[in-house]
Amino acid sequence: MNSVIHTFPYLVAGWVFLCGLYGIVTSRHLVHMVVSMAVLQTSTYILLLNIGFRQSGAAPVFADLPPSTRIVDPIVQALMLTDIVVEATVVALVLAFVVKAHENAGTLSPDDLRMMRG
Amino acid sequence: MNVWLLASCAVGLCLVPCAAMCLQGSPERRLVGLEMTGTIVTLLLVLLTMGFHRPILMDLPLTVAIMSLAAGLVFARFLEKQL
Amino acid sequence: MTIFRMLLLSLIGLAALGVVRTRDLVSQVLALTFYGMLLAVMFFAFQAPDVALSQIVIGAVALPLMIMLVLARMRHRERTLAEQKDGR
Amino acid sequence: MSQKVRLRIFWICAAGFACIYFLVAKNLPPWGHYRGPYGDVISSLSVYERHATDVVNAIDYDYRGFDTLAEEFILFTSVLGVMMLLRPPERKATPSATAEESMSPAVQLAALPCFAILILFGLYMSTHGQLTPGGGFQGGVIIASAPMLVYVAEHFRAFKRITSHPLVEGLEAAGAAGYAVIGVTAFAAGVPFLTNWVPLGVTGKVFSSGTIAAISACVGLEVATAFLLLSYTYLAEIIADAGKTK
Repeated sequence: MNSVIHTFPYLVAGWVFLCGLYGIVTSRHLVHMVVSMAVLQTSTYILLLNIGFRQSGAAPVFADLPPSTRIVDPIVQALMLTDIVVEATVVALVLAFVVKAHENAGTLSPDDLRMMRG
Repeated sequence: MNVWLLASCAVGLCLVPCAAMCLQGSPERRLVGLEMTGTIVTLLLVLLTMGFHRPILMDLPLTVAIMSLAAGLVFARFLEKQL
Repeated sequence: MTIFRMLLLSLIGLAALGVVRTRDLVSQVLALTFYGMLLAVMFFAFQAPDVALSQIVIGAVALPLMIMLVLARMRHRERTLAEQKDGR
Repeated sequence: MSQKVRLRIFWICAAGFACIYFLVAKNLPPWGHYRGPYGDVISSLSVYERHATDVVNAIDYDYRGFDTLAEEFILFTSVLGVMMLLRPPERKATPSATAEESMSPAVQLAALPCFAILILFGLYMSTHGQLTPGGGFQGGVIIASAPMLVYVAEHFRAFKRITSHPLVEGLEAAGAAGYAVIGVTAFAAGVPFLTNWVPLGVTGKVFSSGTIAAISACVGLEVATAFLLLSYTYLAEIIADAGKTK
């Protein structure tokens, strides 16, 4: 039981990664693909969070804690904060490309988008 | 493990029917599930804040409460008019 | 508490599959919002309130909103094109 | 490549990935027993060194400030890219009052107090980042979601007047530049770029932790205006047509 708990959170991150990849591979619409990409990116949050987590550690805010309290790792959390904002900007830019593709090609199925072929 | 955390476990189980609502069915049905999720998540975060003995984190349930109301309005409008 | 965290993680695994398997776009955006909400709860339960906050505002509101706006724009364009075709 | 072949390749790759990933996950430090030293070092330093009680924000806006500067410019550049790609069409829109329909009074009544609360809460978030969870990024998005409520409850014109104002673009540039300028002011004090040279104040007060608070406010301004511009750019075509038809 203990060894299961020790690896299960990491496995969830891998599972979410594979889910996102599955969505991208089987997608028939570019917006669906963008959403799948967003799901894929969340796997990194889950992995980072679980790596930095500590049993019985407090949240890294010392406003109402004595400074010597045992806390979870704040560095991975700073990384995740960056990651989340960058995800939003990447999605915004990719969505602009999707709108442009829709205006120019009239379709959004990746198989029908002739202009995406080299 | 204190009584707040026990309560939050019980409220957390209420997310399962929300998942059932949000992950299948028509968009309207999902929107209803989403609104319910907003309420339950607010309650859950309040309970967890109390359970961790960190009242300073009470900003989060406040954010969820405000943002889920706003997001619910916007989503409803888009479902009705634009989509 | 550990069991609660594990249950949350399992629910997230389920929800990720659900989001990806939804084919209707509007439904998928709503499912993504739910998934973002769930992630925010998980971050909070794993003692990361800062990340949970940004996940609430971005993952559960801003991101679905942007996708919704793009969907509305594309529907609008298709509708006006159809109207123009009828008008001729 | 047909759908079936693609899916088959995916399953093979996924199986390989799953095997390798399982081995990796088994050899990671057991969950809940992270031993990384840097987190402990920073968390013991940040309250004494920077007078910031929120360690994550102290890392983001100070210890790792240069990274966050780059991240902010990623946001700036992507908004620029979206605006260039989706430039609003040049149409002579003649707005007529009949084309604009607002929502029911009930929705308006719910939305307008919500608008005020959102802006107030966003300002609170982006100025208290050094004390409690929050900060520029979160506060900015909260502020930017308020005009969406105007769009929902009122008509297109009110939304357009808020978001397409030249001031918004200027403020976005100011927010992006403000971060770099705060970094440069460190030169005046004779210390390296982005050093926290401002007097640090009393721990736990709003005016504490030096440049962290200022940078957080700048980032809030930048993010809020960036998301406003994004939402306007996505909606521009609908807004332009709504004024024209009917």
